[in-house]
Amino acid sequence: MFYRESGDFKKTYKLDSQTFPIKFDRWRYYFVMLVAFIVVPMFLTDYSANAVMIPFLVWAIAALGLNILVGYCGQLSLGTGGFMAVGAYSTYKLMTSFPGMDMISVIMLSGLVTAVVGAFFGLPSLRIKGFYLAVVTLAAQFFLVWLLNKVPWFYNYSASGQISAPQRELFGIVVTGPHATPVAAYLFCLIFAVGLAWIARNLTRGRMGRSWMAIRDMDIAAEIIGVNPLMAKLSAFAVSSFFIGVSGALLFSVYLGAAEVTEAFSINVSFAVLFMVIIGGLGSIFGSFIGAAFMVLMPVLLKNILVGGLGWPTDLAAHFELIIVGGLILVFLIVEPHGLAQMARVLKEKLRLWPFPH
Amino acid sequence: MSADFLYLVEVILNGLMAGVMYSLVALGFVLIFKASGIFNYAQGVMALFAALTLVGIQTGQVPFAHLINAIFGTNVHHFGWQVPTVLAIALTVGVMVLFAILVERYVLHHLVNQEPIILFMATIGLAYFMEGFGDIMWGSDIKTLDVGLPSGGSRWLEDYTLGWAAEGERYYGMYLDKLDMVASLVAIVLVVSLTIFSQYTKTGRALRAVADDHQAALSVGISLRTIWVIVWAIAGFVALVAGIMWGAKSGVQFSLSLIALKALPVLMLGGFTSIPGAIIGGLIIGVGEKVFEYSIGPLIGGATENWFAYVLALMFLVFRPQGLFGEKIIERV
Amino acid sequence: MTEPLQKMEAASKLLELKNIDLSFGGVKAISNISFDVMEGEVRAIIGPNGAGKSSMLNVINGFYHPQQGEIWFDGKQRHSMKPYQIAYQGIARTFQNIALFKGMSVLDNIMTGRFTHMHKNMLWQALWKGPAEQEEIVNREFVEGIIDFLEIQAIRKTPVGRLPYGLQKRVELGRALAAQPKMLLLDEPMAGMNVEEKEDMCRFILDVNDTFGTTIVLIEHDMGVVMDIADRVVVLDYGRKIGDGTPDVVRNDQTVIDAYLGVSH
Amino acid sequence: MASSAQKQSYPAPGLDTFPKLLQHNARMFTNKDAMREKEFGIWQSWTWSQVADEVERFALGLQANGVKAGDSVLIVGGNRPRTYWTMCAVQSLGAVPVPTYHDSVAAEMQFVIEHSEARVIIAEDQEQVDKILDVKDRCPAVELVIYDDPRGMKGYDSEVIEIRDFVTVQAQGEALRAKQPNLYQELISQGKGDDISIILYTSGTTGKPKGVVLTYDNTLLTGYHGGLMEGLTENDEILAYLPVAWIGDHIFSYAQSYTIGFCVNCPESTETVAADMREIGPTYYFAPPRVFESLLTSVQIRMEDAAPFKRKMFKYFMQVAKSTGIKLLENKPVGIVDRIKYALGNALVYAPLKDALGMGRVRLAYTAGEAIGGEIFDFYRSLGINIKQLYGQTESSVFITVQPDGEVYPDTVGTPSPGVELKIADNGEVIYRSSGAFHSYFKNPEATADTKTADGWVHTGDAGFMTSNGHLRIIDRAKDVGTFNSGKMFAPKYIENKLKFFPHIQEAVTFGDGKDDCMAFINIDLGAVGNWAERNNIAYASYQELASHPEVNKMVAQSVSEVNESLLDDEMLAHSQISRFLILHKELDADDGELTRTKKVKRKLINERYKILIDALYDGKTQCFIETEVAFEDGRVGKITGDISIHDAKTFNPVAQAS
Repeated sequence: MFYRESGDFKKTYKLDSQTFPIKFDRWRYYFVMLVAFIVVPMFLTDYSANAVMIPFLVWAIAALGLNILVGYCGQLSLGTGGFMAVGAYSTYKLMTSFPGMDMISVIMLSGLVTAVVGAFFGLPSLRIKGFYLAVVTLAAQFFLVWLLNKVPWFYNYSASGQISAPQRELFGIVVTGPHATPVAAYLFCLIFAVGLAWIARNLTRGRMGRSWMAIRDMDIAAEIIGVNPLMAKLSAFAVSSFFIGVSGALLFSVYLGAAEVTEAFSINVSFAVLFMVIIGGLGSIFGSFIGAAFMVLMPVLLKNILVGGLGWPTDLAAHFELIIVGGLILVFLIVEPHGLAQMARVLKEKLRLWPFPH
Repeated sequence: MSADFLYLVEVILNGLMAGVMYSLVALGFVLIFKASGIFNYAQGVMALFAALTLVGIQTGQVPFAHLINAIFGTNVHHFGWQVPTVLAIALTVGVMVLFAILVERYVLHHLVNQEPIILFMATIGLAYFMEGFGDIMWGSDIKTLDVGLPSGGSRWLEDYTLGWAAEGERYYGMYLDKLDMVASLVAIVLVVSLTIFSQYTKTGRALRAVADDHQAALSVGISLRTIWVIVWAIAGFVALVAGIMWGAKSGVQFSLSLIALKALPVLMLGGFTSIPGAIIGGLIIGVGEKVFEYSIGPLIGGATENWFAYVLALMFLVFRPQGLFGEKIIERV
Repeated sequence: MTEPLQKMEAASKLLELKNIDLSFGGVKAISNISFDVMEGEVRAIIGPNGAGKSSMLNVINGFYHPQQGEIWFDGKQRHSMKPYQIAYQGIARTFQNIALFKGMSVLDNIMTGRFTHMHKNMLWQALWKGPAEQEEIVNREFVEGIIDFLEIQAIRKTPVGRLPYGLQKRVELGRALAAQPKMLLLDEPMAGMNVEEKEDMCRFILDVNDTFGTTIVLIEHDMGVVMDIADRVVVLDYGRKIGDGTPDVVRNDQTVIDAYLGVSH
Repeated sequence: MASSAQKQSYPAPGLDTFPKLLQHNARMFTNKDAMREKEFGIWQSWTWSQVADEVERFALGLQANGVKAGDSVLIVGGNRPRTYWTMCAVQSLGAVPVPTYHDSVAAEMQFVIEHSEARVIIAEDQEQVDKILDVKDRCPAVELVIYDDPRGMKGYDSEVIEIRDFVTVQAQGEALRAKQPNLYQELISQGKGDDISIILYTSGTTGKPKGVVLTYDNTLLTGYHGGLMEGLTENDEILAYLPVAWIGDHIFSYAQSYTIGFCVNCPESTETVAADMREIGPTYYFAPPRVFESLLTSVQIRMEDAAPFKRKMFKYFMQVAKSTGIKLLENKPVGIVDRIKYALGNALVYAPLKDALGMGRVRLAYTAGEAIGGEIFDFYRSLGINIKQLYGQTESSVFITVQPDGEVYPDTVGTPSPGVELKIADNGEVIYRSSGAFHSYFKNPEATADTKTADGWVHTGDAGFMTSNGHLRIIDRAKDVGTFNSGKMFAPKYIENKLKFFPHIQEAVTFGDGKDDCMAFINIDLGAVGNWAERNNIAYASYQELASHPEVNKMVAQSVSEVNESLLDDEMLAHSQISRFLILHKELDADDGELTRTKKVKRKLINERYKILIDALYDGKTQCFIETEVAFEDGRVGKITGDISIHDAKTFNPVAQAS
C-alpha cells in the first residue's frame, strides 16, 4: 500500500545491494533514527529510561550477539549469561585498575575479552553438533559463574562478593554511577546498539555471513566451497561473544550499577536471551531488536495490567508472566518458527503486492 | 582400614546414591528421546509439578487458590481433608497422564518432523509454562513432602561399622541416609521393570520402532499419537518418582526443576538412546562429583559440584561424541 | 563436435589416481582403481548403481580418504587434505541430490561459490565501506556473468527452496562455476530431468568446457548423453574398473556390455 | 477541411537526419542517459555522448567493411541498445537499415533478405545467425554477417560467408577514425531530409510482405511534432519492448527519442518485461489494445483470488473511480465529497494498482492497431492514466489522427495530427496527405501507384466516417467491408471487436459478405476461461475439450446475444446481428498462418481452410466434423480433429423504422 516502487531502479551494484534498496524502507529507517536520537531523549523520564529503554537496548545487543551464533551460524548456545558476566566483570576490573581509561574503550575491551573466552568455549564445536554443543555452552555458563563467584580477585576481595560501577564520564558527561542522568545513559547505550547493529549487518551481508549461513544450512556443502568449518564456527562464537560481552558490560556499568554474579547472570538470562532470538526471529537483525523489545515490554505491561489494573498480588503476576512467556514460545514455534521478523517480512511482501494477493 | 579410606568409601557410597537420583531423572529424558526424538528439557519441571500436585492433593489444598482469591476476593485455602498417600499418588499419576495427553494434542501434534532444535526450544517453553502453572495452581512456597519414607541417618549401619576403623583413630561409623538407600532400591526396581517393558512387551517394541523412524513406524500401522501419549505418561510417572525422592530429601521447591540441568551431563556420558547408559552415566557423575569435591574441592574453593559434571561430560564428548552406548554417528555424504 | 583425440595429446594430466582402495568397515567400495583425467577434457564415469562412482568422486574431493593408493593433482601428490583445502586447489562439485543452502537466495548461493576468491578479513567486512564493499561488487559482477550464462536472471532473488528441481540443479552448477575451478565434478547432473532440461544441461556443460576450458568429470547413467559429450569414459562395476577409453571403444567392449546386461560374474 | 501542409520545421535548422540529431544531442545533453539496458542485474546506461561515440565507431567499422551509400543492411535483433545503434550507424553512411522480426521463421526471413538485396546482415545472436546460415544458399547476395552476442559463436567457421563480431567491427572503425579523424563528420554531412531513412516490411494481411520506404522527413518530422503536441520533454522515459521492425517502436523508441531527447530503456529479456517496467516506471507508454486487455484480465483474475475484504474494497473504489476518475482526469467539475473519496481510493487502490502494473509515472499512454473495448478504456482512464487512441499505419509513419487531451472517447480515433490532411473517399475509404506519407514500396511501383496518388494522397484501406465532433471513426478494413445480399453494409471487424471485448473471447471471425445474414467463428481465451473453469471445478484436459464444454457454449451464447443487442442501437449496422455461431476446436495461430505477426486475422486463408465449417453454418447444420493441420514450434506438423457443434444466437428484430 505504501510502497511506490516504479521508477526506483538501480544503476550500480552498490545501490542494488544496500541495506534498504526500497525508498519507503529507507525513509522509515531515517525516521526511526530521528525518533531514537532526538524525540525519545526529550520525553525520557527516570522510570521509562530504567524500566524500558535502557534494558531494551542492552538486551537487544545481547540478542543480536546470540542471533549471530544461533540464527546465522546455527550453533545453539545456552552460555549467554556466563559470557555477559565475563563482560561485566572485565569492565569492573578495567574501571577499577585503569580509572583514566575512557568508557568506550573500557566497554570495547571487555567485549574483546569475552570474545576470547567465547572462542575458547567454541573450540569443541568442531567435533560436536546440535544438543551436545548446547551442553558444552551450559558447562561454560556454570563454570564461568562459579569461577567469578569463587575467585575473590575478580571482585577485588569485596566482602559481599558484589561489584559496583564507579562513576565515569565520557566527554565530560557523567555516564556511569548513581549521578548519571537517564538521557546520558540512554544515549550511551543507543550509540553502542546502533553501531553494533551496523557491524552485525555488514558482517552478515558479506563473505563472513555467507560462510556462517552455509555452515548453518549444510556444513558438508559449505566445506566443499572452501569454508573451514572450525574457523567459521570460532569466528561466530567470537563475534557473538563480543556482542554479548558488550551487553554484559553495559548491563553492569550503565543499567544495574552493581551486580552479583549468581543472581544477575544466572542460567535464566541464557534462556531469556534465547527466547528473544526465537520470538524475534532467527537470522534477522531486526528480529533481535523486536525480540528484545518484546521480552522487556511484556513483563512491564503485564505488571501494569494485572497488578495496576486488576490489583493482583505481584507474585501472581510473576507466575502469569512465566505462563505467557512459555505459552508464547510454543505458539511461535508452531505458528511461525521464524518469529516476529518473518511476520514483518510477510506483511511487507503483502504491502508491496497490494492490492493483489499474489 | 584407615579412617580416611573408610571415609572415602562412605563418600563413594553417597556418590552412588546421588548418582541413582541423577539417573532416575535421566531415565525420563531417555524415554522421551528414544520414542520421539525430542530432548525434553521440561522433564525436571514435570518432576517439580508432580511433587507439588502430590503434596497439594495429600494436604487437601485447593488448586488455584491464589488465583481464585485474587479474582473473587475470597480467602479459601484448604478443603480441610487429608488424603491417604496411596490415593494421592494414584491421583497424581492420573494428573500426569492427563498432562501427557494435553501435551501430545496441543504441542507435539503440531510440531511433527520439525528440526530437533525447534523441538528442544518448544520443551523449554513448555518448562516455563509448567513452572508458572504449577506455582499458580499450588502456590510457590516450599512444601515438605512426607510419604512415609524413612528419613535420617541409618543408626544400624553406624553402630555396625563403628569398630572397623583401626584403633586410636577418631571414627564414628559410616553415615548413610536411609532415604537414599530406599531411593536407589526404588530406582533399581523402576529400571528393571522399564527395561523388561521395552524389550519384551508389544507396546515396548512399538516404542522402540517409533524411536528409530517415525515414518517407518507409521507405515507399519503403529499409531504415533498413542505411542507418544504412553511415552509421555511413563515419563510423567518417572518424574513423579524422581519428584518424590528429591522432594523428600530437600523439600519441594523450585530448585527441584534444576536437576534437569544436572541430568544433561548424565545423558552425555550414557548416550541419549540407551536406558543402561543413563543409569551408569548417573552413577559415574554421582560418584565423580562427590569424590572430586572431597579430594580437590577444598583446594580450589569448594562447591565444585555444580560444574564438575559438565566438564567431565565435556571431556568425554570430545573423544566419544555419541557417549558410552550410543550408536556411532556416520555421516554419509 | 571437436575431435577428442587431437585435444588429448596437447593437454597434460590434471588428475591421476593410482590403485585406490576404499572400504567402509569391511565393505570394499573401491578396489585397486587407477585412471587419469586430462586437462580440458570431459571425462565420464559410468557403471551400474552401487559401482562406487559417487565414492570415487568423494575420494577426489577429499570427503573420503582411501586406505591405499595415491592421488596426484596438477602434478603434485596430495597428502591427507581436508575438503575445504581441496576447494582452494580449484576443485568444485555438484551433488547427486542437490546440496544448496535453503536459507539463502539464488544470488547468495552462487556468491558462496566465490568464497575462495574473496580475501578481505573480518575487520574490513565489519567496516564494509571501502575495500570489502569493492571486493563484493567485483565478485557480484562475476556472478552476474554466470547468472546470465545459465539464463536464470528471472529467479535471481527467489529463495532456493521454492525452485523446481531442474532450476535448482542449474543454480548448483552456477555455484560450482563461481569458484572458477580447474576441475568440475558433476554427480549425475541430469538425473530426474526431462528431455528438454537434459539438452539445456548438456549445452551448459559443453559451453563451460568450451568457453572456460574447465576439465569436467561427469557421472551419468544416460548412455546417449555420455556418448555425445564425453571425450573419454571410465566404466566401474562392483568397485572395480572394467573399461577405460573413448566412448566408441568402451561401447563395444564385451566386459562392459556384460556388466550392463547383468551377466553374472 | 484540409489544413495547408506547410513545411514543418526540425528542432534546429540542418538537423534533418538521425546521425546529425545524435551529434546535436551529444552536445546538448552530453551526460544525460540516452539509453539503458537491464543486464547482469543492474541497469547499464549510456549517455548521449557515449552513444554518439559507439555509433561513430561502428559506422566507420561498417565503412571499413565496404558498406557504402545506397546499400540496404538487414538488422535482426531484439530491443537492445546495439540494435538501435546499428540503425544510426548504417544511416551515417547513407545506407538503409532494414529491421526484421527476430522471432520470424527462417522462411519468412529469407524473403526479406532476398527482396531487400541486403549484402550485410547484423544479427543479434547464435540463434539468428543459424537462421541466416539455413537460408544462405538461397540468398547469394549476402557477404557479411556481424553478430552481437558472442555466446557459442566460437566454432563458427567463416569460409562460407564472412562472420565477424560487433566489437571487432567497432575496433576496425576506431582504427579508421585514427587515420581519418573527420571522415565521420563528412559522411553524415552528406545526408539530407529527403534521403531514404528506413525500409520496414509490413506483415501485410494479403500476399507477400511489402517494403515501406520512409525518408528522414517522414519519420523525424512526424515523430517530433507528434511529441511536441503531447508536451514530451527530454526527461521522459520509455520502455522499448515492442518488435524493432514495427513502425510504432521505430517512431516512439527511435525517432522521437532522437528529436526530443528522452531516454529509451531496454528490458533484460522477454520474460522479465513486466518486472522491468515496474522498475523503470516509464512516463510515456505505448501498447496495442491486446496488451491493455490482457493486463485488465490479469488484474480481475488476481483480484478474484484476493481476501473478501480486499475484494469488496476494490469493487467499491472501482465504482468510485468509474464515476469521478475520468472527470478528474479531464478536470471537469467534481464535488468535494467525491474528491475526498477518490483521494482515499487513490491511496488504497489506484496508486498501488498503477504502481504494481508499472504505470505509476505514466503521463501519456497511446494505444492503436485495433479498436479497444469501452470498459477497458474507461478502466485505465478512471485510474488516472491518460490513455488515448491513435490511428495510423506504417505508410503514414504512425501519426494520422490522435485523440487530443480532454476529448477522449472509446469508439473514435481522434482528430488529424499536425500537418495531416484527411478526406473520406466516396467508397467510405479514409485517405490522407501528410509529411509522414511514405516515399514508396521498395521495388514495387505498381503497389505504390495504387496506394499513393500522384498528388500525394494515400489510401489507408480502412473504411470510416467523421463523427459530429470532428473525430474520425474507423469501422473496418475497406476491402473487408462487404455487403449482405440485401445490399446493406457488412463490417466484420466492428462486430468482431465487440465480441473480443469479452474477457473469455480471444478472437472472432465473422462472415456475411455476399450472404443473407451474419455468422461467426469464436475462439475462447484459454487463460480467462481456464481460470473460470478452475473456480467452478470443471475438469478439462485440453483447449479443445474446454472449447466444446456446454457451460462454455452457454457463456459465449450469452455474449453473442449481448453484442446483438448493442448492434441494435447503431442504425447503420443494426441488421448485421449474428444469427448463428460455432466455437473453434483450436486457437487461430500466426505459426499456422491464420494470423499475421501482430495477430490480425488473415481472412482469405481462413475462408479456404475452414470452408466446410462455413458451409455447415449456412446450411443450418448443428454438428460438423473437421480436420486441420497444426504447426508445432520446432517446425513439425500435426493433425487436430474435432466434432464442432453449431448454435443459433438470440437476435433482436430492428425497431420498425419510424415514419
